Amino acid sequence: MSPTLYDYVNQFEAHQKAVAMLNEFFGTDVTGYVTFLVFLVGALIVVGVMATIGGLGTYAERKISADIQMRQGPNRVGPFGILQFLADGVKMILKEDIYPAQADRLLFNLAPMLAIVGVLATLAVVPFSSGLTLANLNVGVFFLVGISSLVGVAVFLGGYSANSKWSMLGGMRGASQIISYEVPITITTLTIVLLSGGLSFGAFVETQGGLPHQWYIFHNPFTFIGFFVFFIGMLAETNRAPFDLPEAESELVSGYHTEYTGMRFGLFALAEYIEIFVLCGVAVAAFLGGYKVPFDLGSGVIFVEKLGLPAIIGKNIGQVLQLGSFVTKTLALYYVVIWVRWTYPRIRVDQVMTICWKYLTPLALFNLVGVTVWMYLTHNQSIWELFSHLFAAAGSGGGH
Amino acid sequence: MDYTISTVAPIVLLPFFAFAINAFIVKKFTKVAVFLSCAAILGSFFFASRIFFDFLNVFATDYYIHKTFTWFDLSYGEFPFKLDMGIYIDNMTATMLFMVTGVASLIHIFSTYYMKEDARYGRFFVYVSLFTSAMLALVLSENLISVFIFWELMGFCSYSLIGFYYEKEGAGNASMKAFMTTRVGDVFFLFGILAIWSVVGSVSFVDIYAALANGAFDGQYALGISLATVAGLGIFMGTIGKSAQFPLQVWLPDAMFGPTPCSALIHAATMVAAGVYLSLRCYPLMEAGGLTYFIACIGGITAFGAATIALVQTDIKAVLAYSTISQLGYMVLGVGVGSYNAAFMHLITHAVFKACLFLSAGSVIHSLHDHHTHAHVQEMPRMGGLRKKMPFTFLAMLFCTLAIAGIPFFSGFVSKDRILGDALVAATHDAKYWIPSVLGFAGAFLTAFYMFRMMFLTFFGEPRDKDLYEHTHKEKLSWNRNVPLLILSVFTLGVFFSGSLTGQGLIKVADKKYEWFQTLIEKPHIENFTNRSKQAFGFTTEKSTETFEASHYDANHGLSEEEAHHVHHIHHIGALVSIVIAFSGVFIAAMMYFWRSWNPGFWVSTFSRWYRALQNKYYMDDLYIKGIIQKGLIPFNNLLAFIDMGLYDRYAIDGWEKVNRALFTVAKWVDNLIVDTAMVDGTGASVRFFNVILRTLQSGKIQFYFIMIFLVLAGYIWTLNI
Amino acid sequence: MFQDILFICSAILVIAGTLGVVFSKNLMRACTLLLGTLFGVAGLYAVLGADFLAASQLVIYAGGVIILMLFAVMLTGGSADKANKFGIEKIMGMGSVKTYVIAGLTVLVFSLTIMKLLASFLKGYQKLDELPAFTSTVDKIGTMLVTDHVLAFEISSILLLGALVGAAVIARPRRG
Amino acid sequence: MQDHVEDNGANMISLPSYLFLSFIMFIAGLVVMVARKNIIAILLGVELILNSAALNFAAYTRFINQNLEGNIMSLFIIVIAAAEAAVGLAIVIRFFQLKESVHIDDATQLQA
Repeated sequence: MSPTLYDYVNQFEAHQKAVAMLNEFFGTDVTGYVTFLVFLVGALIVVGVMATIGGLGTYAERKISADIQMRQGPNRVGPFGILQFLADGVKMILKEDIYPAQADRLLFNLAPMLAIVGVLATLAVVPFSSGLTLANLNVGVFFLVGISSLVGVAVFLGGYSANSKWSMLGGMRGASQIISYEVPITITTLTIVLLSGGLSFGAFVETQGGLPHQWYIFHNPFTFIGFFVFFIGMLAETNRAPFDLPEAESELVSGYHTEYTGMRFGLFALAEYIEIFVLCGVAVAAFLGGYKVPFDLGSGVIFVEKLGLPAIIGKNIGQVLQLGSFVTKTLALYYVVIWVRWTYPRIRVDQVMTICWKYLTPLALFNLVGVTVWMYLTHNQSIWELFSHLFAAAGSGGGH
Repeated sequence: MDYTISTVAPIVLLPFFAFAINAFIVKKFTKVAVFLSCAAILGSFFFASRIFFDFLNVFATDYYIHKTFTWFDLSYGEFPFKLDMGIYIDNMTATMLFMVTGVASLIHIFSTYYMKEDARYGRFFVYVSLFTSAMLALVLSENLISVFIFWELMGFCSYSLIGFYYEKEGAGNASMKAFMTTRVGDVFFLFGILAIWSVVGSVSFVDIYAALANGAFDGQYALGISLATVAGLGIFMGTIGKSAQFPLQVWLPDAMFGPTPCSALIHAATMVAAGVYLSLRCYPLMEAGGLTYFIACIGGITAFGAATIALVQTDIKAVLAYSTISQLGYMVLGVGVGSYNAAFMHLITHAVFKACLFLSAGSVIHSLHDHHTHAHVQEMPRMGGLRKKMPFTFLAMLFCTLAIAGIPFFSGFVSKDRILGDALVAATHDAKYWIPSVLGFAGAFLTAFYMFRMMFLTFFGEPRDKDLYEHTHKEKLSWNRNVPLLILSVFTLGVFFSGSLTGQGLIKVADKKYEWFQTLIEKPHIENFTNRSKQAFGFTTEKSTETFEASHYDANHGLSEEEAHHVHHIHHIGALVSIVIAFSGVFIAAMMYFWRSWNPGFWVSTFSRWYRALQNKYYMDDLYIKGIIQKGLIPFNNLLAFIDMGLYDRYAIDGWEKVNRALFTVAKWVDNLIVDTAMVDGTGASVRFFNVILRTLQSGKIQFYFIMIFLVLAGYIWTLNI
Repeated sequence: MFQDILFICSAILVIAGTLGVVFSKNLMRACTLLLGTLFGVAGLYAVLGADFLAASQLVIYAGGVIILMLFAVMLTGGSADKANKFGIEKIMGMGSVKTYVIAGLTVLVFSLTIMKLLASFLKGYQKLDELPAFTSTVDKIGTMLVTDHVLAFEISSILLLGALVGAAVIARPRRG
Repeated sequence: MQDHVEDNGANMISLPSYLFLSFIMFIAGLVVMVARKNIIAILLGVELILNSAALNFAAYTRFINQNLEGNIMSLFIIVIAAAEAAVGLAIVIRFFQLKESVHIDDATQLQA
């Protein structure tokens, strides 16, 4: 019922012919198996790429921080030290796996898995391009909010099961912070739901345009504020500085993953970096036009009509452009997140809660009401459309 | 203008809200409370003047607005019991509203000067606001029940304000006296209302008019007396109580214990006039009941008798109080001789000049401060020569005195002269009316005399109490004292009421609205009400369906040429006589108290018995207290007490006790054996028995409850036959 | 096939989680296993085509209720003499043989009655694939919530507000 | 969930299978409520029972009348469960503050 990756693949004749041939060959209907395979491959590709991006995230973090602090950063492994993350990964896998003596083994093992599962499950709905969306669920945003709260449970369980003071405090801080900041984030997302008229990311992106004035961030003043509410909430959700209380190394050693070693620790770290990417992607899809390319290049029609390319190639070029657009914006936001981390000092626990409940939540509610009123008053036009009407009216001698 | 709730209701509600708010904030925020009261009454004045000028604009005699809503409806079958509330505005109401709000506004402003140093400065305004709102509601009322409600509310305010200085000796008794005396009239008033209800089935004025026009009162008798007479007499008794007429006039002089502005507002301008207003409203009823001669006699007696008592008073406020009674007597006389228009005009003119007189007197009293006793001085023998100290007050008081004395060009002349003229006309038609009219003329002479006596004693001659005079400051002009006096004294000129300088059409001033008062105020034309239609009250925007053409002044008053000539002739005679009388009264007063050629002591010693009688107010207070109360009511009271305590208590109650005691012994046996042992203890035992069983069920263990719930649920499902 | 797989996975998750909740001696684990059950229920909703319901289940239970439960367990877990430092192993009162026997008897009675009730329901129903497929439920549910069921919707919002305020008032620390 | 899956023959999913799962959850919830002595554990049982009810609603509405009324009902059950959990846990925490215990049999007084 929801458009998926399979629908995208299925529209090409080659695929349909191949399925028909396989049907003949096996003498039975293999559509289901092919579908499964397509999803499997797609999911593996996405997960693999995202894991790489997560790994590269650590590298980027170190490089950017070094740049900000006027250092060199990793520069030994590979060109510019770009393979450093692989070396780190190997190191983590090879390290000894230690359980604390009084830890609850089951939960101790479960926690990092929950974290990585929660993050990877969200990838199912991230709109990389109009074709490369694993499942464009009707309730995409809702699904994402729900499934990503697994990370909160994981943080809490990780902190609890290790049976250590630092872990405990970190886990409590993390859980409370994550469930608190879900409120402003969800409410801010609701404004976009109102504007786009759908809960799916497809609806979010398709109602925006390629050029900045068609993005929701510049749609009206309320969404402009809303973007920053979302961004701040996002930082807190992912435990990034200045909200990195749960893993504050100067207070809690390392927070909820103090007692974790080896790949278990690695999973937590990976989950964090992938989650940052996913939430940046959500921000991009909701506010910054998503995978949209200017001048409707993304649909590929223009290549077919002007350059006379075959339809399949034109469409795929469009897809690549869309993917490029999405990834570029997301990585730009990713850069900002890292930049913020190395720029602002950490804030106190009470300030974290104050910012959430006394500022962001009321602001988000104000935005929600404001957007509603805006939509009612302007019939869902953006501020630029209003201006253009105004100038058109002025040009034609006044009146509406 | 179309009248909706928003144009009429503020007149009443603004002062009422001021009262309701002030009642709570007056202690802490006195200034705010005073400001609120004044602002509220000024707002009322604004709305009232809108209505007044609208009516003046329509200028039609029969123009009226009547809107009602159902207050309650307890009708059952063919027994109607339905009471409407609403407003009835005709020319009289509009004029009355304008006068009441105007005078009340000025008195409010004056009070901010007069009551300033008073300890209960704010509370005064609370009462006055409540009073004003009640008075305005009474004026607007469309039926007798609501009139009665607000009538009693005013009575309460009057009571509170008379006893305002409760630390003064006698104030409490005076307030009690006023309240109880008017209560006598009010009881009859209520009887009158009930009599009307029994005939008409409604107490609305228009319904009463319609019933009179349809002859509903014809042939209605109770104990051989016409019900119209009973009803009219009852309502007129209300007037007697409220307006201090002859048998019940004793409370008004004592009411002067209240603060002077309150005397001006309540006991001179508005509340006492409300009685006359009621009589005028019910005039067709009185006429139908054949009460006019009785009313005229009461009016004449009151006018003359009060004037005689005023001759010997030395307290400045007492003089004014008796003059008020006397002038109210003139109004009632006017009602009695059918001088409807003049009676109402005298009500209005009297309200203006008497309010001004009281305020001026208040101004004098306020200035005279005895620094030995730290009290204000009201006694005229200690005054004299104050003209130089307070010239402005003197001028205001002079104008008003000229007005009340009936000197031409002043309003009192216009109105009183017409009443007396109409009394003469009535006397020429029916010889028995000679008595009230002669009493009226005699009273007019005395009025001129005692008012100028008061003027001369207060403002002229040498100061008799040097010490007091020295300590009196020269009058400084202050806006909240002098502006009200100025405005009121300007309105003592007759031209505002008659449209001509003299009041007899000699010099016309305003041509268009010439004689507006005489044109607009006429006896209710009851034949117009036979097919009356109510207008629903509320936020209506539709215009009044009736259209009225402007009336014109008819110099013949609807009479034939010949009769009109006769009436004018008599009126001219009456005017001449009253002018002569007034000037002779002034002349004699001047001879006695200004030039001191004649010694008043001679008259006192010659008629010493009369003098004592006058000083004791014809012994009427004594009659009431020693005669009626001590000889009549108290023995009756004792008789009732004897019946209650000696007979009823002793035999019925004590005897019943003996019977009970006997029954008690029997009951005790029954109780001990059957009830206590068998039933009560048995119940306890059985409860204890079941308790043991049921206690295990209510263990406080919630999981046991879970199990019980689930098992009961299971049993229920098991019995379902699906 | 997808639906079968999803259904089997969800059912296993539900049954395993449920049994875990029943028999786990550790309350923390019981909570975590309840999370598994709830995810399984969400999966069952998804199989039914109730996508909005599934997402709501995830958001409300996983994001809210379970974390709340974990917090509560942690805040009440430590009873000084009967448990270790963080009350993991020996959280008191997780049931004894006696209570389980009573519960078993109750369940026996109750399950028999339910079976009697359900016996007539359990045969002759269509399979899922014989039914028309559900398309998106989100907009329909949204429309129904603000038209037919608007009263219940508003009342539940009041209920939530009451629960919010009530919970805050009840749990706030008091002096004395 | 998808149109083209109908070809694959989802044979085992029918109303009784859902009823069986919800029955398991209900019975488990009942056991937890009766057997456990920890108040929070009892709340877990309540959650299980509420979930089984919600699942039943969704299943019946899908298999029997194919409209969304049951989904709405399930949604309200979820909402009520959330409110119940919040208030219930607040009461538990308050109880623990007063009595230093979460044992159900310690809750014997209506007043602190």
